Amino acid sequence: MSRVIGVVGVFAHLDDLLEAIRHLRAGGFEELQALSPIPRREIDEALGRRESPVRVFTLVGGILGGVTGLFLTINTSIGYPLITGGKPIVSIPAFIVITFELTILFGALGTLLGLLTNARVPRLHLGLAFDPRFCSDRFGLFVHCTSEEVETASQLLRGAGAEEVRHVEA
Amino acid sequence: MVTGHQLGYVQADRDLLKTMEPAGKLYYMLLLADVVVLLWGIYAWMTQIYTGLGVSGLTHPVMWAIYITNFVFWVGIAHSGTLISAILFLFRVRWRASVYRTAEAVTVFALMTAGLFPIVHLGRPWYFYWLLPYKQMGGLWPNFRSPLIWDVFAVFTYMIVSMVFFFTGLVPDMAVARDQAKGWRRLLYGFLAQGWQGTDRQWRHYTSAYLFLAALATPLVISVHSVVSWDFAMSMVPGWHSTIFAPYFVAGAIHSGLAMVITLLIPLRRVFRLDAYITQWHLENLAKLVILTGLIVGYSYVTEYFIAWYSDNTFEWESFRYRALGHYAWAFWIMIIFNSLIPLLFFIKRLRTSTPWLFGISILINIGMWFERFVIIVTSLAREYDPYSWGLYTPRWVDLSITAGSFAWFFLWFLLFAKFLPVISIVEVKEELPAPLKAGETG
Amino acid sequence: MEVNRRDFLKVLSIGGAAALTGCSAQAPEKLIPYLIPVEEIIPGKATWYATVCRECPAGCGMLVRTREGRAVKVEGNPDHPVNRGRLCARGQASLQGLYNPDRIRQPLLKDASGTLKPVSWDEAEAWLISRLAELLQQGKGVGITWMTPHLTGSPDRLVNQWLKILGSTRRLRYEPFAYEPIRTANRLTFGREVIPTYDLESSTVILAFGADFLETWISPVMYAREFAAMRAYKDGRMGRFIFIGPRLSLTAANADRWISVRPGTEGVLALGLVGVIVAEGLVKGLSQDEVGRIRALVDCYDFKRVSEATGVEPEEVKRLARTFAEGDPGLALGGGTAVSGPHATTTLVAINLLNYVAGNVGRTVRFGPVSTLSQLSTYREMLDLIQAMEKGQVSALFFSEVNPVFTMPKAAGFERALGKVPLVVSCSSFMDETVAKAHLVFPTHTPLESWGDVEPWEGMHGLMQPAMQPLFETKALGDLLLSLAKRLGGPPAQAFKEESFYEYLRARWRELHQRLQSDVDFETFWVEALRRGGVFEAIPAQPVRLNVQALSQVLEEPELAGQADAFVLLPYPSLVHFDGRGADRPWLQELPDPMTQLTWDNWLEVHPEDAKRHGIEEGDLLTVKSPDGEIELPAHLYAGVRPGVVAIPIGQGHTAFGRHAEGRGANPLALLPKEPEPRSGGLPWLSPQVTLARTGKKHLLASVSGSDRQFDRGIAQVIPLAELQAYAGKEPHDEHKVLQMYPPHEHPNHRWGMAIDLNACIGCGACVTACYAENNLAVVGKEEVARGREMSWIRIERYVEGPPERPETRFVPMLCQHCDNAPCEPVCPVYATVHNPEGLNIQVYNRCVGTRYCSNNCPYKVRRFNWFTYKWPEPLNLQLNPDVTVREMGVMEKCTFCVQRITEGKERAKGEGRPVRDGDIVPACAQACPTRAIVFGDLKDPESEVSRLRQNPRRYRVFEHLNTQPAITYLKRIRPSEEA
Amino acid sequence: MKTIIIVLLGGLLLFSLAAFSLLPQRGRAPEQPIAFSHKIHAGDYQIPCLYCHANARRSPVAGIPSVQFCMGCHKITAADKPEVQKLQGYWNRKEPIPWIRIYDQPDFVHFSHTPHVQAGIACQQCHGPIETMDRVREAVVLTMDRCVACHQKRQASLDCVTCHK
Repeated sequence: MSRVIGVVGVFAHLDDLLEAIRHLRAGGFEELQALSPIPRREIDEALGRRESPVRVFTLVGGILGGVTGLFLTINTSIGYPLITGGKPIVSIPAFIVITFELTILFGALGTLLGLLTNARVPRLHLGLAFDPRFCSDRFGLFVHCTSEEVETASQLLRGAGAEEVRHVEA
Repeated sequence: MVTGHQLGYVQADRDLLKTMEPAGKLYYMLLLADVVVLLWGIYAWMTQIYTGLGVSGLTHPVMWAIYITNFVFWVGIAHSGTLISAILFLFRVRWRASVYRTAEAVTVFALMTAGLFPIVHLGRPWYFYWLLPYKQMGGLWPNFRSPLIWDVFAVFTYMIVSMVFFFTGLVPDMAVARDQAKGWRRLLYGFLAQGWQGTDRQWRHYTSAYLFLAALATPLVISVHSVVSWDFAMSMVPGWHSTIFAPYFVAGAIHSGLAMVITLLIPLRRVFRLDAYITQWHLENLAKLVILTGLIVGYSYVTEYFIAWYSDNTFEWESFRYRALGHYAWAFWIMIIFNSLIPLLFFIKRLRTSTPWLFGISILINIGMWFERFVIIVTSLAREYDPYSWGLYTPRWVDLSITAGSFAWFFLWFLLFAKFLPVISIVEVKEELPAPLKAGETG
Repeated sequence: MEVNRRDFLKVLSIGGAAALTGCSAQAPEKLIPYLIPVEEIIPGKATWYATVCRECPAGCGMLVRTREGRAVKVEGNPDHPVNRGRLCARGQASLQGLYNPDRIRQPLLKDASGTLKPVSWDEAEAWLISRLAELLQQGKGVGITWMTPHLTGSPDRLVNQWLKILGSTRRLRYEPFAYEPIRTANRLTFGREVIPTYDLESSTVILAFGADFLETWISPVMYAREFAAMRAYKDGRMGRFIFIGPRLSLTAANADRWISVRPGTEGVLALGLVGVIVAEGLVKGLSQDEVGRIRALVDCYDFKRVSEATGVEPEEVKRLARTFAEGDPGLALGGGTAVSGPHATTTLVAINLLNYVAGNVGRTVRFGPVSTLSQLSTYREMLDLIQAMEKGQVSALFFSEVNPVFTMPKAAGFERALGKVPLVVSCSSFMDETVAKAHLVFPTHTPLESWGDVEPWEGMHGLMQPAMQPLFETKALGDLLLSLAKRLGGPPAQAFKEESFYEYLRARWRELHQRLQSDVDFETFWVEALRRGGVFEAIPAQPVRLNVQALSQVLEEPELAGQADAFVLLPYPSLVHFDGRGADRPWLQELPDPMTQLTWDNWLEVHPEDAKRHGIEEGDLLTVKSPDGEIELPAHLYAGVRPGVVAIPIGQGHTAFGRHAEGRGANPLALLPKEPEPRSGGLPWLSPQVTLARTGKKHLLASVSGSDRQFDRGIAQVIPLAELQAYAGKEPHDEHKVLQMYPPHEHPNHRWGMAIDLNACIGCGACVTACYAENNLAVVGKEEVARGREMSWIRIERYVEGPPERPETRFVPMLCQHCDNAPCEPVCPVYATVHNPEGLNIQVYNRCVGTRYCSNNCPYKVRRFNWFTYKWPEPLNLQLNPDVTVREMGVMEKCTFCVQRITEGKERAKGEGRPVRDGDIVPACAQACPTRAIVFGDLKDPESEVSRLRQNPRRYRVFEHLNTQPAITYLKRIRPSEEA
Repeated sequence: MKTIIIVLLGGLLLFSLAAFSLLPQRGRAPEQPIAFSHKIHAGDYQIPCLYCHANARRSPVAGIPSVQFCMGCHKITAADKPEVQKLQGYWNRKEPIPWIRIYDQPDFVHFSHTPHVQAGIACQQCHGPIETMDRVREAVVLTMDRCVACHQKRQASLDCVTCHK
């Protein structure tokens, strides 16, 4: 028992894809997913996506790293006070290096976390709309729609120059 | 810019994935030779662990010698990868696309090699984990004032970030490979692709994350070799205790790293017939960067001597006099000539556009940069404050074997990389190609 | 009870071996209780026993520290008048005699094939008894001969008595350095054939003609102490010291001036000085008549002729004479191999005359108490013995702890003659070249296991007691003699009432008790003597007069027969190996020779100019040839030998003296002639002419020195005397003020510190060996030393300043400076080295991972790394101090200021409910120092000696500009005024 | 992929097993040559610890009483018990008793009983409820953590060389 959940169009040309997006959005289709072998800003713009929130993860990670660095160095030094080289127990200049490195480390890990959570990777199964060609030389546009809307969407896709239109069934 | 014959996406896929096809006899012979050297190095290391560091040539007062030389050398090699992949990315330098994957791989493998040496050089390597930040016996933590702990943090962070960067960059390519591979390779690439499909959502977050990783990696790479240089500069050893060490080391690291990338790219390009992707133009750009770093390094050498002379400090001046004229003068002159004089040959366009010259000079720079670290470490320690404790270092078979083993270790990974991963980023090459438009124009 | 103590020891030796593995996971150990507790021994606590050092004939008093019944450290006995608590490196190493891995562990009997095979004590004694009985039956008892080293007191008496009972009087007390010329010269000049007391301390000028009194001559520890007292700066003055001899020895290096005269002309110079003193009317305390007669004697030695003969500038001769005559009193010393040429006696007579005219005899040269070394057999007596042996007059030869095969010139033929003796019996703790030739070998106790008494100077009765139970199946020499007498039966058995040597000893001490202290009961006297290490009588000096007549025949002009291209050979007793008996002690092998800085070897010192002329380079293996023999030795270029002279240290070149001694260099005695010096019958050490030829081979010499010069780095500093006098109470300079990034940290209770007086340090190395003993320092061997991996926590850096013709040697003991701002600490990633609240820079061995960063960052380079897990060949491991960790491979170590002693001192003070007092805690180096150059104490206590020394105008700290704030303050060596 | 994981996990397991086996054993209670019971002596008869381990007061080492000391009582007391007869056997053979050590410190540690006894630390603090034990068991594992915790609590010295030699 399969149910149609959308339709995917395969494009050979980037401008065709962009046109298809514009047509579909104009046609009231908002649940669109573009698939492309390379990243293109135009696609995001056409789809009207907002700026990625990954940078917030980076910022939070970085701040967390810095605080961890300072806390780690200062707290452990006070916890077991040992004098070395006549320096005070809390030798901030020496601790800056650790703080800096942890800022970077946590920032990078935060970024990675941001990427993984936002981009929904890793995933075990590829999407139903996926076609290996999308990683090679073809662009795809997956229109999420009900079975009633399939024909309209297909029309629009073809109209924009899709080489191939395929129904996606769940 | 990728030039040559008319390239399309499919062509690029085909050309670049071809490097991953089953290897020939030459490859396996290389691999075998490499593994033999590696095993010999491991045997030497085991001997050292079992018998004690005394089997190496290390002695009083030269307590650090070629193990730390190797450490600094390999960390330095790592730097060019990040420079090319992160800094040039931020500056939107277009020629990076074809070379950055290899450079990044060099970074990761060089760090994997460098990371061994702090352990190799320990007197009791079985306690290396005491350097890690965790609560130890009696509630004691490591000493965060020690530059060696800074090193642990810096190198560890660098290793993690480089790997994240490397694998992140690899993911879309892995998707390409996955889709074209069969059997266990499909499984492997499928795993590495992590379910990549190239959706707009994935791409949007991916480009953002990649940008931030590059932005983080840039200060990181500068900090790492600065921290490594502080291993020396924070001490009070004449010849080490100098404020110019951080920039001097960073420049030196990039210098050696670029040379290593050239050294590796040239055979790679030839073996895999990638002339269309790694063109003379790419190599020339690398050579131009080498001129820059070579000039900085040469300037640093002069500055060091100037400071030593101008400070009128007996200890400092003796250290530098000894460098140029003492027992290790040969190493010093190798360093001066190979690192700062020979790269000036790249000012001649004919030489920097000639592959054999490029290859030869890049190897000389590698040698020169290795000796730079050797000279800094060994000559300074050999002549410190107390003349009664002056001494010499002569390497013995164990030190040399472990050093050889470390090169084998690095090349083992590089050989595997060359055969199992795309040595040129497919996606970024595609990005550089004209986008396919209906009008057939550049997008 | 004895058996149990032994068992306990056995168990301990196993425990000790387990302890060596150090930081490894522990296996269940056994805990062995005493069957019956030994009162003195509390496990975990040290017990001390007073005894006497027998490493050389000087007879210093020693205290032995024992733990759980084993000796772990020896120190000087403060109550003993010879050394007053100090001890030299050789004395420290007596422990390695006790625990030497090559000790003879059971009796050995030579079988038909000529190899020594182990036998039981019973068999050995029975075998000997039957042979002796046979001899006695044949009436050959008169030919039984005993040869011992310098023995005094009860053991000496017992040997003589034993010999007499068997019908013989053939007895030799053999020492290679028997001071025959001194004794003969004293007989000729003053009518007493003795070695007198030399009072260095009260002298204001010392002139030494070849006498290496800081190294090996007569009683070096005593003389070093007196010398340091004489040299100390008091009331604007310090004593002066001039050394005359062909080689810059350690003693010469401590002089204001080293005057290198033509070899063999020291006597001429002395007579020249006498001439100047007489001519200028500087004579003290003599009658006009006597002066006149002396003038007649020395008339021919006018200073110009003397200058020609000796090579000393004429003005210099005059100046020297005036300087010496200014002495109030002065002291001229003569002796040592450097002046023991063919005219040794003449030289010594001249020196006696010099002392006499300067009014020193009776003041600084006193005939009473005299040295018991005066009783030593002469070299000529040894030659007579050899002749007797050759003729078959010696029916049996007994040895104990002497090695004439090694220490007599090969040309004398002792070894060959030994083959003619039908019965050779050796009683020895160690195998050596002579023991190897014996038919029967009895293993004896080492001095640390023995009862005995030693009288180095008249009236100075040092008492020896065993510090521990014997380690092996050995016997004391006295017990062996008594046992043999008992087994012989008949008169010999009846002659001795005593069952053991212990009883024999006590019997003699009863006599002493009667004579000295009959007011207390004997047991009290005995226990007190054991506690103090002996009883010490004051023996008054006896007046002597000069016998002028006798002198006139003696004073002919000395000369050395020269031969073109030949060198004068100067063999000299090594500071560390003496006559060779120290060569099997690893500590001594590893202790660098102070002047050459070489270890584990023997070499030929040749002047760089001579070397250049002959194309000789450092380390070239040379053939050294004399009319009497030939050896091969590596060359060491040394500006401290006079051109035309080559010098070889005595003591190496052993062929059968254990693993540490064998196969190192060559023995220079192979080059010496047989004939004795005619007047004294002593061995003419200086006589032969040698030629050198390169073999073309190279030899590795293991030097510990990275540089002879300090390149104006201010490590070893001096202050001219005049400058010091100008300060007189004023502050010399302000403390170096530096801008600090951080405030100084607090030391709540103590701040340990040290002061090292370079004016007192003579560079002898006693501190180095003391440190090895106290802190379980590993001995690494020649190859590792050559690599720079010696483990010494304290080293004596030797620097040479000034022009080569007038070298100024400076010694600096260098050890961890315990810096307040220690550069080693912040670089350690794991807090293995940190600053403790008492100002110590501590090293936590088991925390160390071995990055060696601390060593790189130490400007003083005093940190040592364990390149391997070093091994102590059994039973040397039994010496290990249980209070100090034995470090394993891969760990950094360094001076701790003897933290175990600090802990012990604090715990003791706490137990006694009082604060720690100045002087409670003395690190091993400071304790051993013969000149007390090292002072340790609490810098927080303003009254402590170290705090006061820190205010001394001579103070400085090494590399002050680095702002490491060391806890060690050095006091500059005082450079005397340029004149004289 | 799975193979790699299995290999990795297996390796980790082997490594931890090896590491664990190398660690000193804890809580040991080996059989002693004589089944001496602290429960009877210290527990039932309430003999003070320092009566037998007298050196604890004056020496770093608490020590074990000599065989002679044991015999002081056991010549008569409980002379019929088999374990006491074992003791007498040792005494008659003039052999020391090879007790098996339970509490020990590594070579690099300086520990002295004296200051601890003087400070009034109960023996049980470090040796556990020894008066209840028939056979001595390592009831307390003497690690550095434990030493430091107590020193911190009692404000005793935290200087490294107090314990490290």
